[in-house]
Amino acid sequence: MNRFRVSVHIVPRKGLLDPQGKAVSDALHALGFADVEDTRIGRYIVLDVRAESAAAAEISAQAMCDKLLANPVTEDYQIASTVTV
Amino acid sequence: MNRFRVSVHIVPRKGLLDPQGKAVSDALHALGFADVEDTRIGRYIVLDVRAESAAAAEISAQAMCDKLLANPVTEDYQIASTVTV
Amino acid sequence: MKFGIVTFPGSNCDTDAIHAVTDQLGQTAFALWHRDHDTQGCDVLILPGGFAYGDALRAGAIARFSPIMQEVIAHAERGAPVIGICNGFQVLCESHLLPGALMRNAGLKFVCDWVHLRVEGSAPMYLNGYQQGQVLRLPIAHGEGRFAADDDTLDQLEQNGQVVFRYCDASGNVTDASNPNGAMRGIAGITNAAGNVIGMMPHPERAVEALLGSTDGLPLFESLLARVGA
Amino acid sequence: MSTTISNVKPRPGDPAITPALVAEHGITPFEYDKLLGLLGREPTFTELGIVSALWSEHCSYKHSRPVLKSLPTKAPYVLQGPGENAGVISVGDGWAVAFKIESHNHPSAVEPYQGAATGVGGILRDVFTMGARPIAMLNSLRFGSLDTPRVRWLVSGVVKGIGDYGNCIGVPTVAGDVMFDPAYEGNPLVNAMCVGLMREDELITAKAEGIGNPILAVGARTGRDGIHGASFASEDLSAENEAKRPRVQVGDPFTEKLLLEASLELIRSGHIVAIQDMGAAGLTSSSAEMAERGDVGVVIDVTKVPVREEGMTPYEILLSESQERMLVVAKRGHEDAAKAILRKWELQAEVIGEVIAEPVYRVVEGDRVVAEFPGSRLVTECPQYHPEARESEAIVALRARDPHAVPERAEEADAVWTLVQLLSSPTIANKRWIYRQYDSQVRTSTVVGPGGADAAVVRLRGTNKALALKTDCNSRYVYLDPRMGGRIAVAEAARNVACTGGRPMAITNCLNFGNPKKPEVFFQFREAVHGMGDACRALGTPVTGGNVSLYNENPQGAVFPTPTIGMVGLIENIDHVTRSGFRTAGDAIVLLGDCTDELGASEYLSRVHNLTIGAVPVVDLDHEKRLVDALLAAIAEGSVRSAHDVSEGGFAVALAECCMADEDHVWGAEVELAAATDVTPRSLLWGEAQGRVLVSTPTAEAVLATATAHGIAARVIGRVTKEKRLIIRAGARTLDTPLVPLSDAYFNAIPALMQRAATATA
Ligand SMILES: Nc1ncnc2c1ncn2[C@@H]1O[C@H](COP(=O)(O)OP(=O)(O)O)[C@@H](O)[C@H]1O
Ligand SMILES: [Mg+2]
Repeated sequence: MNRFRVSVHIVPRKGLLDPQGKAVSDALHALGFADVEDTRIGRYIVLDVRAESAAAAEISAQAMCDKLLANPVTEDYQIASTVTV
Repeated sequence: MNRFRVSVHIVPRKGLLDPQGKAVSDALHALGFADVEDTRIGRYIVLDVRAESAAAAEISAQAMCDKLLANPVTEDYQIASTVTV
Repeated sequence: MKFGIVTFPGSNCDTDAIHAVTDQLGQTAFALWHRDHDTQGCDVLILPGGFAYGDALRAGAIARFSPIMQEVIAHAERGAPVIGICNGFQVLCESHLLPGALMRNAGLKFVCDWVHLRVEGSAPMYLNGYQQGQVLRLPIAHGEGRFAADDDTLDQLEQNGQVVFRYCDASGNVTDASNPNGAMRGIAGITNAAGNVIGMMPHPERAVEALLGSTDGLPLFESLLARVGA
Repeated sequence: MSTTISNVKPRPGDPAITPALVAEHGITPFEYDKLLGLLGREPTFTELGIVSALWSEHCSYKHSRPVLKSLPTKAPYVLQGPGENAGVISVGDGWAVAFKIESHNHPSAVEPYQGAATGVGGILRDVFTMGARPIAMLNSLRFGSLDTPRVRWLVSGVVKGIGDYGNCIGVPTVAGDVMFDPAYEGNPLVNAMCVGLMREDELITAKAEGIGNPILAVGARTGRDGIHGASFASEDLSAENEAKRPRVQVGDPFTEKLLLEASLELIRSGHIVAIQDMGAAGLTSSSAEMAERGDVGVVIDVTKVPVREEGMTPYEILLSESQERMLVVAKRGHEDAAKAILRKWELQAEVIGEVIAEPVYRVVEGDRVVAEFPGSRLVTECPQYHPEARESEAIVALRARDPHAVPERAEEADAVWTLVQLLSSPTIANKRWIYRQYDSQVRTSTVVGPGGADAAVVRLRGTNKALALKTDCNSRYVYLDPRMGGRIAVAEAARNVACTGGRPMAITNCLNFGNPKKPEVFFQFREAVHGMGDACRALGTPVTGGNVSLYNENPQGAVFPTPTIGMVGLIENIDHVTRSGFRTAGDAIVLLGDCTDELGASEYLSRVHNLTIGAVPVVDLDHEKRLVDALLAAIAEGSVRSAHDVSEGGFAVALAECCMADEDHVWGAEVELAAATDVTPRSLLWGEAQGRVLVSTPTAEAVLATATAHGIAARVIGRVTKEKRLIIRAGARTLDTPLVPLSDAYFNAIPALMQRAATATA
């Protein structure tokens, strides 16, 4: 078995209100970052997993997202990267 | 001006207690994901920024992190990717 | 004495602080608006509890940039008293008026409860009314109250007597079980080096009437009156 | 009766109105015919959407209204009864209290965190739109068994959602009730109650008035979230529905806090005539209802509504249930002043329409009329149903079973074992795991928060008075005997309020039932409401408002019928505030009321024998009224040190709770229950006979005399002891145990269960 580091991005589903993102956008504007058009805030999860292969690690990470890490009703997730560690 | 999507990872500084990561690890084990060795949880921020170039967008995003998005006492940040949108 | 109580959008303990100051201490309170640049000649500034800007990102992170904070910083730099309670403590740390940071509770849940606190440190402005080592009973109500700083900062805070309250049990022992949020070294409240800026997670303004269960918050304000009023 | 309306045209791209589309909108052929009659023509797609929302059960009460009319609603101190956003009563000295309870069951089943949070947000808006400042929140929760990971996921999410919203907005959550039973598997109940305070003359209602007055949309932008939430709440939660579930709504308590402050400032400013929450069915129902109450017409231009997403159709804008939005009717010429107040609170406000004389409800999209109905008839002429009611024979049979015929389990030879089972039953066990996540103290007026007494006590600053607040409903009783169960729910709430020194004043209620088209469900509904009415009349507590939540079913069947009562009581003198825990060793323990041989429907049968059977204890409403009076008199005399009613779990549980409810100290007790010999020890210890209260007192004679004077049986049964031991002699049986195993069971049960893994997927 090898060890893989799988990074996952979890973001509020499109169309849903993201109050946090909105508050941060407003704050950035107030701080003079006028060129920010949109801000979304999600979670970044790094999983260190033992698996036979990178593909197996990703499949396992996906199952974790479905079962626990992401809220199936309000969030979308995406495996961002998988590297051997 | 072009529009860039800059993604930022903000993670708890190494060595600091990450109770959320630990709770998620434990929950994953309880759910049968025995092969998870470690979990860390941070923030994933996606900024849509108008800028002259990708480099300019990144510089601007860095300034936002320094000023607001990351807490220098407890967090580290990293620009994960920059794409044109 | 004139107390200025800052209202950020999302503050919610501002009126409680005003009631404590006026009804229990018999002093004057001014409501200061976050957009103001004027502290109306107040002697003491209080940053109250609540969820300024919804605590988006991190508690206190956005409030720090409110216009009134420039005045709060100037007030603090003059050596005048500034009190940050709960969300106010978080704002003070984010503003670098106090060292360290307040992170999500180790238990990952919001906690509303009564805690015991041990009085220590050397901030006469706030502590004169207490005995060293005295055990207080005050309420807490927060989700991000785990005080954190690097070891050097913590050592320094302790050496300088800037740690003023620690979570403890009823007999004054600082234990893991009595620490409601996993704060490093059980720290519940600190001051700046000069001793005029204080930040604490527990709510002294909720403990000024016997009817509500405790008056252990009163001496904090009374110390201030005796000192600054004099 | 077709009118002159003819300028409504379908929008390009609208789907054709087919029977299938009509059915998809939950409109029956009968209702569609009625609609055609009202319009005199075929509706447009937009109109179909509007009607489906307004005629949904949630908005129209089409199955429940005739039954609700039987409830008593009047008292000299009732300032506003049912029909407004919240009920209002006077509490004297020019102060008035607005309060209301509401369900968010279906949204919480799908997304517990946001579902519960937005439920809290909605009920807060109902109260502050009356002009009252919210001063307390309560919550009444029902879940399946905590043994399943999915229920734990629901509990975690719901509690966090309630907490995060209330905490952020700065309204203390001070009381509630929770029950766990497999009957709620898949369909949890989440009821939130809000209580607000105002000066009597600040009362404002949601009545559109004044021809030419501008209508403003205030607060958050309108997005595509929650479209058709109202009709969704009016359907069974089947697997099929779950697939087509609408997008959930996301709450933003920070915006709500701003909205709260701005609304109260607006109301006091005199610039507006009416304000209403855009709740279920959003802009549609808020505008139609305001017009109906004011008996005027309105015109709304959807292009003026601030939206969050591009390309939203009138249909979507009208039916969106985006949170934290209000509809305001301003005085003509005052709109800028009103907007300035809103801007101060960083809120957006746009004029989106106008009050008109013509009795129509009209929606335009720029130049195009997209919907137009004849005046308020859309609201008033909603179809009403009188469904068939027939008691389920299966339930009749369950009720007829004799609990005494249930053999004891071997372990029960030791009564301590049974007591530990009951104290660790999540329904009885201490709820600290839950309410510790709620800020119960913000506003510095909570004299007794959750856990400290049978009801919460919130002082009215500036007066010597306080409110006593509690939600209650033993739904197992309602299931086995809806009429009796409905009565008991009110009686128990009244008892709890009286135990703290409060006079029961009025109730709000949330009627959580299954599908009313099923005769056995409608029977439960009708009987429970009648039972509630019986008790309200007997106790002098009118109903000032409430909420109906039907279709609480899943493929396994309906939930226990749950008419949650939210009671408001008034403590005239703050010195009379009374807690539930013993406070002084040596005090006499007095039992008010009688132990009768009633074991049916008990928590004991459920927990120890896994049975929901037997006759529900009989509640004598006249006795309950005298009990309340006796308690209040004894408390006013100063002879009561603590008071706690006997409810779930029966006498032994109540006594153990009295020993453990003092935050600073655990006490012991030694009592002798020499009841009439025909009462079995089992019923003595675990039976849930009604009308009983345990009082501790240094002056037992005075309590006995006062009780007797009120015609209430009372006797000294034992003493509070310093030694932490519970000793109960119940006829032939003695229970003798140190407190420690009891308090371990009571305080650790829920935390221990909640420590186990939780997950959304079963
Ligand atoms: N969901 C909840 N939120 C806040 N407080 C609660 C909740 N559930 C129960 N409590 C509190 O716990 C205590 C015991 O409640 P309960 O068992 O319903 O009492 P009783 O049996 O006297 O009706 C009360 O003070 C009640 O307000
Ligand atoms: Mg009770």
